[in-house]
Amino acid sequence: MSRAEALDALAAPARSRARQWLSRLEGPQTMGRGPAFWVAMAAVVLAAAVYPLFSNDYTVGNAAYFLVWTFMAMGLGVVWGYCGALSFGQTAFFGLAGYAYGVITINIGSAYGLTWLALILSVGLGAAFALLIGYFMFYGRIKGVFIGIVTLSVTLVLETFMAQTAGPQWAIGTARLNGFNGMSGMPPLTVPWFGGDVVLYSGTALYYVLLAMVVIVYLGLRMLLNAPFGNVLVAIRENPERTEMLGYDIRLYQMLAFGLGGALAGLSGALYTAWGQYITPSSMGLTSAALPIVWVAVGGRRDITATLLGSVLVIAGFQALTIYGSQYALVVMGALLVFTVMVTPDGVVATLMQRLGRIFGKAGR
Amino acid sequence: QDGPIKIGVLEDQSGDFAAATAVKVHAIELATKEINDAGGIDGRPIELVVYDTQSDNRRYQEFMRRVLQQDEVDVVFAGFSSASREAYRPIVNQFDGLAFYNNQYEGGVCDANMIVTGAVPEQQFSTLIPWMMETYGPNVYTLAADYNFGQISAEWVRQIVEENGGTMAGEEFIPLGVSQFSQTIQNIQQSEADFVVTLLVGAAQASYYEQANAADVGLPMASSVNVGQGYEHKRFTPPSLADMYVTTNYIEEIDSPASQDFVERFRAMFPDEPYINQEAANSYIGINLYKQMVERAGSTDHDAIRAVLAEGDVCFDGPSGNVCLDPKSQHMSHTIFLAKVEDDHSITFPETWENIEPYWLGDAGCDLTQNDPSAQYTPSSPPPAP
Amino acid sequence: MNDTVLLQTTGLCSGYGGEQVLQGVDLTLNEGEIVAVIGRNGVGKSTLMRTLIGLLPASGGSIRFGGQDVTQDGANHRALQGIGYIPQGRDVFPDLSVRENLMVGEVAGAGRPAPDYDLIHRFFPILKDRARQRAGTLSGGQQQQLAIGRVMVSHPRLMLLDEPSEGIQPSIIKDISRNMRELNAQTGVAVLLVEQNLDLIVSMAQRGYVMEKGRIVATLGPDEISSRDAVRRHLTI
Amino acid sequence: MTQILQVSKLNKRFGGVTVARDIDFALDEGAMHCLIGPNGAGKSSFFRLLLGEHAPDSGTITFRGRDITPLRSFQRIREGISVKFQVPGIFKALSVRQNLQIAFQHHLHGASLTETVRRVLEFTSLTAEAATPAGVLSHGQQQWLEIGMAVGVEPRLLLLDEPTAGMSPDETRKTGEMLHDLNARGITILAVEHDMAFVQQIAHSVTVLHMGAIFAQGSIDQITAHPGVQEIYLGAADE
Amino acid sequence: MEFFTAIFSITYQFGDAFAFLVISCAGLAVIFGMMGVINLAHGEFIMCGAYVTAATARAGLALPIAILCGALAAAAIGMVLERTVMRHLYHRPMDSIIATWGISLIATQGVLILLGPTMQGVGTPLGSMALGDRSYSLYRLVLFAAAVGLLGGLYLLFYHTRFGVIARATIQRPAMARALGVDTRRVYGLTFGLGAGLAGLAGGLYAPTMTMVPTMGATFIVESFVTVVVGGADIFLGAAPAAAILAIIKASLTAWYGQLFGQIGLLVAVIVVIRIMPGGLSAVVKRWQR
Ligand SMILES: Nc1ncnc2c1ncn2[C@@H]1O[C@H](COP(=O)(O)OP(=O)(O)OP(=O)(O)O)[C@@H](O)[C@H]1O
Ligand SMILES: Nc1ncnc2c1ncn2[C@@H]1O[C@H](COP(=O)(O)OP(=O)(O)OP(=O)(O)O)[C@@H](O)[C@H]1O
Ligand SMILES: NC(N)=O
Ligand SMILES: [Mg+2]
Ligand SMILES: [Mg+2]
Repeated sequence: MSRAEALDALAAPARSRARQWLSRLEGPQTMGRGPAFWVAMAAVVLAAAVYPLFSNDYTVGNAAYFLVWTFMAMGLGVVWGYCGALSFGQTAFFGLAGYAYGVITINIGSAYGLTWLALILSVGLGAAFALLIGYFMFYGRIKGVFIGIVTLSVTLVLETFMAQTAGPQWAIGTARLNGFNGMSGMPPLTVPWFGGDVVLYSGTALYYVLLAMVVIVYLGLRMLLNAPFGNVLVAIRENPERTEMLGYDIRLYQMLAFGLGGALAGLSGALYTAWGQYITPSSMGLTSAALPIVWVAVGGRRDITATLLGSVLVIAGFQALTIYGSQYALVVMGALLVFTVMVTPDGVVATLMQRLGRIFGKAGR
Repeated sequence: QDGPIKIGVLEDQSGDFAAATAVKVHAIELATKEINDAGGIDGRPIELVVYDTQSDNRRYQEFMRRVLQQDEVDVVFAGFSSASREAYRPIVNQFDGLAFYNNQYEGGVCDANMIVTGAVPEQQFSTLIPWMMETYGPNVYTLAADYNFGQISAEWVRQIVEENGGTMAGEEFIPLGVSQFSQTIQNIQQSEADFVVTLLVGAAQASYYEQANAADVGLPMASSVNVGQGYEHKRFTPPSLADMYVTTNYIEEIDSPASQDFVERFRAMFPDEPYINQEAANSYIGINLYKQMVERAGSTDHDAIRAVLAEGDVCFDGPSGNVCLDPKSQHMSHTIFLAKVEDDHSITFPETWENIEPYWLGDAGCDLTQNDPSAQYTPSSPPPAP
Repeated sequence: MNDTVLLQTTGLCSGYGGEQVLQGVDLTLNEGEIVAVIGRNGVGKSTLMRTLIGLLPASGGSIRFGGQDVTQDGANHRALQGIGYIPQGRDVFPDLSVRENLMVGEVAGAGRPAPDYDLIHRFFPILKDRARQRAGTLSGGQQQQLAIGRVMVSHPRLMLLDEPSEGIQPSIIKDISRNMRELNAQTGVAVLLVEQNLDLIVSMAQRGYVMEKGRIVATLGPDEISSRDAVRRHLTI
Repeated sequence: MTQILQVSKLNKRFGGVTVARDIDFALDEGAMHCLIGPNGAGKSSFFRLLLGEHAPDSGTITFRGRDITPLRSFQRIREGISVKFQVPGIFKALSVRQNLQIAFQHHLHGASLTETVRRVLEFTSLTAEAATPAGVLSHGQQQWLEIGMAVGVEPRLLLLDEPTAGMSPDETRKTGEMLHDLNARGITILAVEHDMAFVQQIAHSVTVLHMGAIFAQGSIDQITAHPGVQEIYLGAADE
Repeated sequence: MEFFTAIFSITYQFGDAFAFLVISCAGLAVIFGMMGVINLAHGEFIMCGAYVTAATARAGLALPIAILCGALAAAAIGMVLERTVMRHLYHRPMDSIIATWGISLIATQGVLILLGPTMQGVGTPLGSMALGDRSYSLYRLVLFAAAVGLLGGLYLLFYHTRFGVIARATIQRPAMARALGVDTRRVYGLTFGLGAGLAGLAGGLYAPTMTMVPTMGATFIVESFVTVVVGGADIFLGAAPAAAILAIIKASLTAWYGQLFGQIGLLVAVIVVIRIMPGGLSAVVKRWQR
C-alpha cells in the first residue's frame, strides 16, 4: 500500500462519516428536499446577504435584532415540536445567559475578543442550567403540562428575584445587577482586528455575523434531527412508553434535548444583551415567556424550517403592527393569532410549505 | 434648515402603565398643537412621531433605535417607569440623541443626553416626610414597590426620617404585580407607625388602599407616586384614600389661574380625559422648554442646546408655576404642592413649597457642564469623589 | 322475527380525507336479525360501522334506519333513535368508573324503558363487582364486556358490534354469543356483527355479508353462515 | 437446556386486586410457550412486571442469569427482550417506515437497517403502506406493524401479548408460521393468547394464569383436557 | 386572649390566601381539568366579571346580585367564544394556548380602547371587626366562605350529578360519547360557559377589593395556574388540597419573611411539590382512596 493510499484509507471513514451527516440535511424529520428546495434556500440566504446593500443601517440593525431571537425559537422547536415537552420557561435560560454575558464582560472587558469567550461561557451556563432542570424534571418523571408549569415557575422565580436586586449589595465583581431597571453598560461583541477591534454594534457587521450563525445552527439542527437522535426525540413525543420499550433511555434523550434548547435560548440571551447592551428581569417574565411559544406555534413547531421562518415572520409582524397599528395593534395581533390557529392548525409557515408541495415534502418517508 | 422639527414620543399607551401614561401623550399633542398654531418653533412646525411602547421594555429599545436612526427625530420624549428609561438610555447614548424623561422618579440620573422634568426625592420627600412627622409623629412605616424606584425612594425616606429624629416603624417591599395585602395590613397594624409612606407602583399594588380601608387601618398615608400619577382618589370609592398626603408638582385640582387655564385647554382638546396628572404637566412643560432652547440656540443641535441649558436660565411659566432647568444635573426645579385627600376624596392643599431645586445630584458631584458619566447614582452609591 | 327492514344502506360511500374506503355498500338488515359482516384486515369493516353510527360522514349513498333517512343525522341522534355502537378497541372512558361508564350509556335511552341492570349484571357479573374501578385499569376482556353493557343500558334496536371477540377468553366468547342470542330473542334487538372469529360467526349470525375492498362481494345465507368451512373459505379469499 | 428467564415469588397488588401472587415461572432457552388465562387473570400485568413497567411488591426476575429486577425498562430491553403490546403501541403520527426504523436503529445502522426495514415491510404485507402514517392503518394492520417492530431486531426473548387479536384465521395461521420460523432461529417466545387454535399451532407448553397465580401448567393437550381450565377459561366443551 | 388573637390572625391569613387561590383557580380548573384547554384568557374572564360587577353595583344593584351579573356576563361571553373559537380547538391544547392568548390580548386592549385605562371600583362592604390590637375586613371572611362553598358545589356537580359524568366522558372520548347519544357540542358549550362564569364570579367577588384596570386579570393568572396544575389531573380532588398547601406555604412565608419570599416561595413550592408528586396531588389522593 502506498503512502497516499494509506492516508486515503485512513481518511475514508471520516469522509463517509461526513457524507453520512451531509445526507442528513434531508430526512423524514424535516421538510424540504431535493435541488429545488436547496436552490430556494440558497436564494433566501443570498437575498438576506445582499439586502443590507440596499437598505439603511436601522433596518439592518433591526433585522439583526429579529435574528437574535430565532435561536431561542429553534431551541423551543426542538424541545416542544420534536420532543414534545412544552417548556414555558425558555426565558430562564435566555435571561441567565444574558446576565452572564453582562457580568462576565463587565468584569473581564472586551479586549482580545474576550467577548466571544463570554458568549461561549454564557451559552454553556444556559445549557448547564437547562441540563440541571432537565435532569430534575425528566428523571423525576415529570411530564406533560407539569413541565410547562415547572419551567414557568423557574423563570418567574428568576424574574422576581432579579427584580429586587437594585441595591449596591447585589453585585458580582464589578457588575451591579441593578434590579428591575436592568443591567447595562456591558460591551457589545468585538472582533479583534488589525488596527483596532471591530465593535459589533447593532448594524450591518453584527447582522452578517448573526446571519452566519443562524445558517450554521439551522443546518446543524437539520442534521441532528434527521440523525437517529432526532428519530428518538420524535418517537418520545409520539409515545414515550413505547419508546422506552424499544430500549431507549428516554430520560437521557429528553434531558439532552432540553439542554440543547437551553443552550440555544442562552445563545439568544447573550446575543440580545450584546446587541442592546442591556438585560432586564422582565425578559424572564410571563409575557416574555409566552412569546417564544407564540412564535413557534404560529410558524409551525413540528418542523425546524417552519419554526425559523415563522418566528422571524411573527416577530417582524408584531413589531410592524405596533408601529403602524397605534392602539389597535394588540387587538389586531390577538385577532391574527386566533385566526391563524383556527385556519392553519399546523402553523402558518408549515401549512404554506405543505401547500407548496413536493419540493418541501419530507424526505424518506 | 426649515423642515418640521421632529419629536419622537415613546409612551405606554397600553399595558400595565397605560392608566397613568396615556395622558402624557395627550399633553404632548396639546403642547404641539398650541405651538404649531402659534407658528411653530422658530417658524418650523413640530411633527410628532408617536409609538406605543405597550409597557414593554423591549419596545423601548426597538423604538428608540427607530426614532433615532430611521425617523431621525431631533428629540425624544420617552418613558414612564424607571426600567423603561434604563432600557432606552444606552441607545440614546450610543447614538448621541437627546431624550426628555418627563416622570417623577427615584432620582440620580447624571447623563448629558437626558433632560428630566419629573420630580425627584429631594423635591418630594424632603418636603413631605418632615411635614408628616411634625403633624402625625415620628414613627414611619414604608410600603414600597420592590424594585429600583421603590427601594431607592425608601432609602431616601429612611435617611430623611433619621435626619429628623424619627424612627422607622417598619419597611416592607412588595413585588410588582402583587395585589393581596392582608398580611401587610396586619404588619402595619402591629407596628407603632404614626403614618404610612406608600410607594406603590402599578394598578395591582394600588389595591392596597381599598384593602387597608376595609380592614380599618386608619393611619394617615404619604406618597410621592400615588394620586399624583394614578389618581387613585378618583378610582376608589371614598373614603379609601382619606388622609393621604402627596407631594406633587402638579395635579388638576390645583386652583391657580394657570392650572385652571391648562385644565380648560386640555379638556377642550380631550374632553374624555379621565385625569390630568403631574406627568402630563411635565410633558407639556418639557416641549415648551425644548422650544425655548431651540429658539435660543438657533438650531436643534444638541451641543448648541446644551450650551443654552448651561446658561442656567432656561425657565418656563407653566401650569404649576415657574420652573427652571438646572445645568449641572439637567433636572428641573419645581413648586411642590402637598395634596391632601379628604374623606370624600376631594383634594385640599395644606402646604406649598415654592421653587425647590433638584440639588442633590449637583451637591453629590454630578456636573454635566464638566463631564458626562452617563450613570445613575443613589445616596448609598453616590458619584465617585473627584 | 319478522321481515320489516330495520337498516338499509344503498350505495354507501365514505372514507378518510381524500381516500375513499367504502365504495358503495348495499346491505339490508331486518328487525331482530343478527347479521355478520366478514372480511380481511383493512377492507373497511370498521369504516362501515363508523359510518353507520355517524362518526364518519357518508360521502355518497344513503342510510335508512327504522324507515327514516338518517344519512344526515349526527351520531348522537342516531344513538337516540336506537343504534348502539360497540367499537373495535372498546373505547371505554378510561378515567370514569365502570358505574359511570354505564351512566353515560343511559343518555341514549332517553324515552325508552329504564335500564335493566339486573340483566346486564347477570350477563357480565364483573360489571357489578368492579363498579367503582376506573375503566382504564380493567383488563382488555373486561373492557369489552363493559362496552357491551354500556350499550345495553339504553335498550337499542340495533347493536353494531365490531370484533367483540378480540382479546376475549374462549368461555366468554361463548357467553357473548349465547347472551347476544338470548338478548336478541328476548328483546328483539338486531345485531350487525363484524367478526373474524369463526366460532362466534358460526354460532351467532343468521346471515352474512362478505366485504372486500370497500364493497360487499358476496352474501351468505343461513346455511353457509353456519358452516365453518364456508365461512373460512370466504375469510381467506 | 439452560433457562433464559426465571421468575420467583413474584407478587404485585393494585389496591384490592392481586395481579401477581407468588408466581414462580421459568422459561427454557429456545422454548415456545403460551400463557393463557381468563380476562383479567394478570397476563398483561405479568408482562409489565417482566418489562419493568410495574415494580413488583416482592420477588425477583432473572434473565439470562442476571437479576434484572432493579433495572429500568430500557435496560431490560437492551438485555435482549422485545415486546408486542396488547394495545398497539405504535407511533401513530409517524410513517410505517419510520416506526420500523426507530424500532431497529438501536441495533442496526446504514445498509443493514434499510435492508431489515424492507424485509419486515414485506413480511408484514405493509410495503404499500410504508409511507402511510401508522395511525390510519386498520386495526389489524396496526397489529402487524407492532409485531414487525418486535421481531425485526431478533431478540433473545420475544414477548407477544395477543398477537393475533383482530386477525382473520388465515392471518393467524401465517403468524404462527412466522413464530415457528423465528423460534427456529433461536428466539425464545412467550405469547399470551386467547385463540386456542393458535395456541395449539405454536405452543410447546402452556401455563394457565388465574387471579394472578399459576393455575396449571403442561402440554396443550393436558391443558385443554384439564377440567379446572375448562371451567374457568375454555367454557363447556361444546353446546 | 393574646394567644387567641394570634391564632385568629394566623388562621385569617391562611384563609385569605386559600380563598384567593381557590376562587381564582376554579374557573380554570373546570376548563383545563374537564376540557384540557389551557385558557390563557382566564384572567380576562375575571376582569370581565369584575367590570360588570362594578358597573352594575354602581348603577344601584345590590352587591350580591351585581356579582351574579358579573358571573353570568362572563359565562355568556364564554359560551359565545366557545361557539366561535374554542370549539375548533379541542384536543389541540397547544393551539388553545395561542388562541386564548390572542383572545386575552383582544380583551385587554379592547376594554382599554372602549372603556379607558381605568374604571371606578365599588367599595368593600361589611366593614371591619377589631380583635386585640388588630382589625380585620369582614368581607375577607365572606371570601373564605365563598371558596369553601365553591369547592363543595363543584365537587357535587362533577361527581354526583349526571352532567358531571357526561361532561367528563365527553372530554375523554368525544367521538364515543357522541356515539352514545351525548350532544357533545352542548356539553362543551356548557362546560366552557361554566368555567368562564366561575372566572367571572372570581372577578365579581374580588372586584370590591381591587383596582379596576383592563390588565387586572394578570394578577390572578400565575397563582391560578399553579394551583390547578399542582392539584393534578383530577381537579376537585386536587385543587382543594393544592390550594391549602400552597396557602400555608405562602401565608407563612409572607408572614415571616415578607411578600417577596411569599411570592418566590410559592413558586418554589410548586416546583418541589410537582417533583415529589409528578402526577399532581390528585394522583396521591387517588392512591389513598383505593
Ligand atoms: N382514521 C383513518 N384515517 C385514514 N385512513 C384510515 C383510518 N382508519 C382506517 N383507515 C384506512 O381505511 C381502510 C379500512 O380500515 P378499517 O379500519 O375499516 O378496516 P377493517 O376492515 O376494520 O380492518 P381490521 O379487521 O384490521 O379492523 C384501511 O386501509 C385503513 O388504512
Ligand atoms: N393499574 C391498575 N390498577 C388497578 N387494577 C389494575 C391495574 N392494572 C391492572 N389491573 C387489574 O388487574 C387485573 C389483571 O389485568 P391484566 O390486564 O393483567 O389482565 P389480562 O390477564 O391481561 O386480561 P385480558 O386477557 O383481558 O387482557 C385486572 O382485573 C385489572 O382490572
Ligand atoms: N419612575 C417610576 N415610578 O418608576
Ligand atoms: Mg376493524
Ligand atoms: Mg391483557
